Amino acid sequence: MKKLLNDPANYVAELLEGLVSAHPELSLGGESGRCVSRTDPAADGKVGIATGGGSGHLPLFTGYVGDGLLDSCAIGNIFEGPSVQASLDAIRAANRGAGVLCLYGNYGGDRMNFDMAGEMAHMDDITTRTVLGTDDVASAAPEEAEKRRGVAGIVLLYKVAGAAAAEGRDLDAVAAVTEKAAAATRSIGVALSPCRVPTAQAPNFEIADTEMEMGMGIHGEPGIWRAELQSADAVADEMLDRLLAELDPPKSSRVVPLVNGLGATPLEELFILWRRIGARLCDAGLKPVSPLIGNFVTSMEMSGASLSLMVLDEELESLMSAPARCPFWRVGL
Amino acid sequence: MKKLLNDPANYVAELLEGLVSAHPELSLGGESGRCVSRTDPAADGKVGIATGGGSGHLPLFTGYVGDGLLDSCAIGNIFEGPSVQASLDAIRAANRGAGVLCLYGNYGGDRMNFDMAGEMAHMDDITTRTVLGTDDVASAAPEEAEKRRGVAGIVLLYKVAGAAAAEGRDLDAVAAVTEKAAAATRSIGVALSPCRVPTAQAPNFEIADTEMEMGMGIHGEPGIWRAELQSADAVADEMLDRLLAELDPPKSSRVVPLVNGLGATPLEELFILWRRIGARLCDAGLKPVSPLIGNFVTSMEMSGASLSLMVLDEELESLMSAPARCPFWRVGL
Amino acid sequence: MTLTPKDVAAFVANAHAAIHEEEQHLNAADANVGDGDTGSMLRRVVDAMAKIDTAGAASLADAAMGLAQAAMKETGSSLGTLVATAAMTLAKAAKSADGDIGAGDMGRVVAEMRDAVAARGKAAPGDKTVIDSLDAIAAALDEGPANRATAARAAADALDAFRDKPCRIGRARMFPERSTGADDPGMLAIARVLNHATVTQ
Amino acid sequence: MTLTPKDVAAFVANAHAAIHEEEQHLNAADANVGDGDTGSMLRRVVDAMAKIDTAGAASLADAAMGLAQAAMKETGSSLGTLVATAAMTLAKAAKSADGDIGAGDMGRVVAEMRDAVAARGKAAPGDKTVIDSLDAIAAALDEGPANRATAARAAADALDAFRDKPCRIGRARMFPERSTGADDPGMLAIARVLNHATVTQ
Ligand SMILES: Nc1ncnc2c1ncn2[C@@H]1O[C@H](COP(=O)(O)OP(=O)(O)O)[C@@H](O)[C@H]1O
Ligand SMILES: Nc1ncnc2c1ncn2[C@@H]1O[C@H](COP(=O)(O)OP(=O)(O)O)[C@@H](O)[C@H]1O
Ligand SMILES: [Mg+2]
Ligand SMILES: [Mg+2]
Ligand SMILES: [Mg+2]
Ligand SMILES: [Mg+2]
Repeated sequence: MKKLLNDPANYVAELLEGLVSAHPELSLGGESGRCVSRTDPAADGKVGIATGGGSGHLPLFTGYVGDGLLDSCAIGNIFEGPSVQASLDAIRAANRGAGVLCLYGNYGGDRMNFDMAGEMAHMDDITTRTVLGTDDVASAAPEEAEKRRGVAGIVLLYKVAGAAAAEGRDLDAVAAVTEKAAAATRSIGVALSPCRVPTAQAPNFEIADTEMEMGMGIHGEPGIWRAELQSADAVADEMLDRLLAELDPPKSSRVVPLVNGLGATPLEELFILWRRIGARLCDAGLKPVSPLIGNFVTSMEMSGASLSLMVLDEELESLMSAPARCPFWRVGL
Repeated sequence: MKKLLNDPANYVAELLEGLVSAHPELSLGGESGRCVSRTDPAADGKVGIATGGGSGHLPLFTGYVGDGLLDSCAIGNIFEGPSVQASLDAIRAANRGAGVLCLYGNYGGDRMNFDMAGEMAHMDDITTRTVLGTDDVASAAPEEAEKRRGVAGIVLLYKVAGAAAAEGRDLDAVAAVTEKAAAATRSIGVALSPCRVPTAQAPNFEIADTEMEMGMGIHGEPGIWRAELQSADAVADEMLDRLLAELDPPKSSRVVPLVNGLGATPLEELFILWRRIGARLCDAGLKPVSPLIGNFVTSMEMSGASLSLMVLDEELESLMSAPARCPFWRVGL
Repeated sequence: MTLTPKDVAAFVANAHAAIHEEEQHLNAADANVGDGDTGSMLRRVVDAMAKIDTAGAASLADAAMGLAQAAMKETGSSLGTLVATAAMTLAKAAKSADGDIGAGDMGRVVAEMRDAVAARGKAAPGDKTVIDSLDAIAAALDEGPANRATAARAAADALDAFRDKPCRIGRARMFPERSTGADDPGMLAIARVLNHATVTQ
Repeated sequence: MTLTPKDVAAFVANAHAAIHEEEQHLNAADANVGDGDTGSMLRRVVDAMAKIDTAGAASLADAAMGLAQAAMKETGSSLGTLVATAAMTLAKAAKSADGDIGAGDMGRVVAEMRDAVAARGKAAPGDKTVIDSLDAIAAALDEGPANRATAARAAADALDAFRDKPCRIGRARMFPERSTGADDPGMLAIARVLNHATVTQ
């Protein structure tokens, strides 16, 4: 867990400078200096989609700002929610006069800050609505689903919300379909090794050389069980079984699978996981649509993977396949 | 360096199954069963571009098969060249009647096998030409430049060769411009930690917790010096200085920079490196064009990064910006 | 005696000294079930608060609002935002009382802080968080004497009273066995800051 | 006495036994300056060769060509391809002699293998590779008696003669100090296989 960095205190500021220099379609600004938004903002009258979250998860969050996806992102320190000011900056940057959907993961600090920013935005006559990513089945029991944290599934929600806004739907409609997408999406992660936050001396958790933890969160939050490392197929089976048990998709449903790497896991191993997951989905009579395999939501150099599934209906499928383009993902363009 | 895998002996076969299942635009075939090619082959009369190499470097090699890029790829075991049969399969798959450019990295086994496959292909009346990636300045002195190994710079050569072939140039012309691109491209890598080959018990090299190695190759080949970990800016400076000293680009040249992650290094840290490299290029009066920052050529879960530069002329710039699309990279599409 | 911007500045200066002393201790308390950053985060927040000219603010409301904004700019962590929420509550109270907040009002103001923090954080008294400290302080100040020593004693008592209860909020709720018997880092921070203020007063 | 597909099959069977015994030893020799896979790679190649029906081939050329193809399918490593190249050389020699290759021809055939391997690998005699083993074997067989014991002795002598020279090819050329005094893994493999063949003959 050695790092290529300068002063750890400047880690976030420097990475953002590098990001916008490499991607001129993104601009860094706001009073906080911690808001990334589209250099060419969307047309007036489009519902804005703002997100935010801690740093250390690239391409999440800010990498999904782009056409048919997000309008802006509030950026926090590593693994720390964005400040109220950054959240307010993001809401303002996303606003094209038709209101702003605040779409982010369900973490205490992020929620408080966006709520507070939303109240301030109201004073500027900006209407906001909130949809939270709560896809991580390992973080609370189904009865307490509203307490669940958001992990990689949020990327799928970005796609749905961004496409609905691009179609010209109004704020209530965008929020409603994003809620529907959230209700149809579940994730679970597995961790093999930790990462180290730049300002810290030690890794964010400890795990034996022969162990894995099923259900661990993207900041090292504890999971469901920890035991000897299992085979890729066994891991794939358990992740899939847990998601299917919750989603209980009608026979022959179409589903979008996202096999996500947490950072240090080679793409090769994500494809080995996917091989099993794809086969199992088909055996279960389900139809995988445009599987996403890669590093979409990371936790610095943590190794491990997560599986997300979104069960489609016609509306969600058409929104998922609408054209979109951001620095780290493209659909149909 | 824990791994998500099943039987290590099946690692390559399983990852390829997963890859083509996730990317229906790629097909796996050939007599070897180790050749990936375009599901919709290019039109008759286009010069074919075939590559090949060991596994463990995704998205390299096979991820660059696509429109305006490669036609086929021969796949070897982890860090082991493709077999003669796979190389022959790739040449055959790429052939649309106008000959095939074999474009791959300069490694002993790969060269022998592609040479042998090329001789066999001649018996089928397929004309082949060979251009080798020899971009790694750390692997031999400038006087022995032809002995240098190929690393991340090969991706830029794929782009040039693929665009030239897509334009309808003939085999000699495609080979010539690819040679020119190779002569204008240099790379250097820095390694912070090793990876483990699935069938091995131990990491592929050892390095102290506080050390880095400048110039190390993508299989752990020794570099130029090993010393205490330095700051990202110091690492960026040394990589850039070494490349510029060799390339010696005319004042105000336009250059394509590729800041590549070797596997476990967070995207965040690649942007921190790029921040410095981009600023230094501008200070040197050079003009960076479409910088590529990401994991393009990896070494499993090795941590570290490489920098590649291609000095453009008008022809190379137009080929670099021509539309292209493959599973892991898109240009202008 | 009416609370002035200078009093607020003096309180911040005290908190600044206290947090610099307690940073690692608070981090360690958070590392038990949290991410180990309470001390460092509060240090950054209080550093930012100490940098602005609170004593020179035009009014008590402005002084408190300035602190709230400094906190909000510095961090996105839960506790940082709750600190900002408390400061904003003081600002609001000062505004509606036209700056005339005395020692005798402090019980009511701290109760308002407790309610604002609870509303913002969606937690309740009894969950073993800073809300329970604020609750105890409000009650003690109402009983009087309404001074810092009373507040400090109430914060210390709350810490003792909750130590052997499980935390019921955030990440910590998932490990009742680990939070039981240990101090909540936010409650501990309040107790240490108020204790320091009393001792050095 | 003319070489038959059965003779070739017997040679492969011997090599198979030898390599299974020597796998780790050869890996260790390669780990010195290479990637430590010589033994495992050769084991896989010889396993693949042992699986096909060499004894039942229609001709000596077919037998040798089958082995070449088996090796080429199994691996992309340098040495694997050189093994295939050597087998293909035998196939070509057999074809042009219409299958009539005797013990007295083996010196010439091994010299052809040496040249084909050198052309394929772009290395030269003296670089401390399998080329030097083949060179020594060819010379010894020419002097006679043209049998396996002679070949085995030549391979062992070549190993001794080159041990204290630096390797001049591939990755190993970058560490002359580490290759000097150590056996080249490819040369060692030839010596061990031929020695085993002699002993068990
Ligand atoms: N929702 C909440 N309501 C009330 N207090 C809270 C809440 N969340 C956190 N706290 C307080 O904040 C403290 C943790 O602060 P800190 O470590 O800075 O936050 P974070 O969890 O963002 O790292 C807890 O000990 C608790 O007292
Ligand atoms: N270009 C070459 N010419 C001749 N022999 C070679 C050449 N490259 C490798 N060898 C032989 O192969 C041996 C290494 O084999 P092996 O470990 O299987 O190859 P790799 O380098 O692909 O891992 C060396 O000891 C040497 O004898
Ligand atoms: Mg090898
Ligand atoms: Mg904390
Ligand atoms: Mg925190
Ligand atoms: Mg080897």
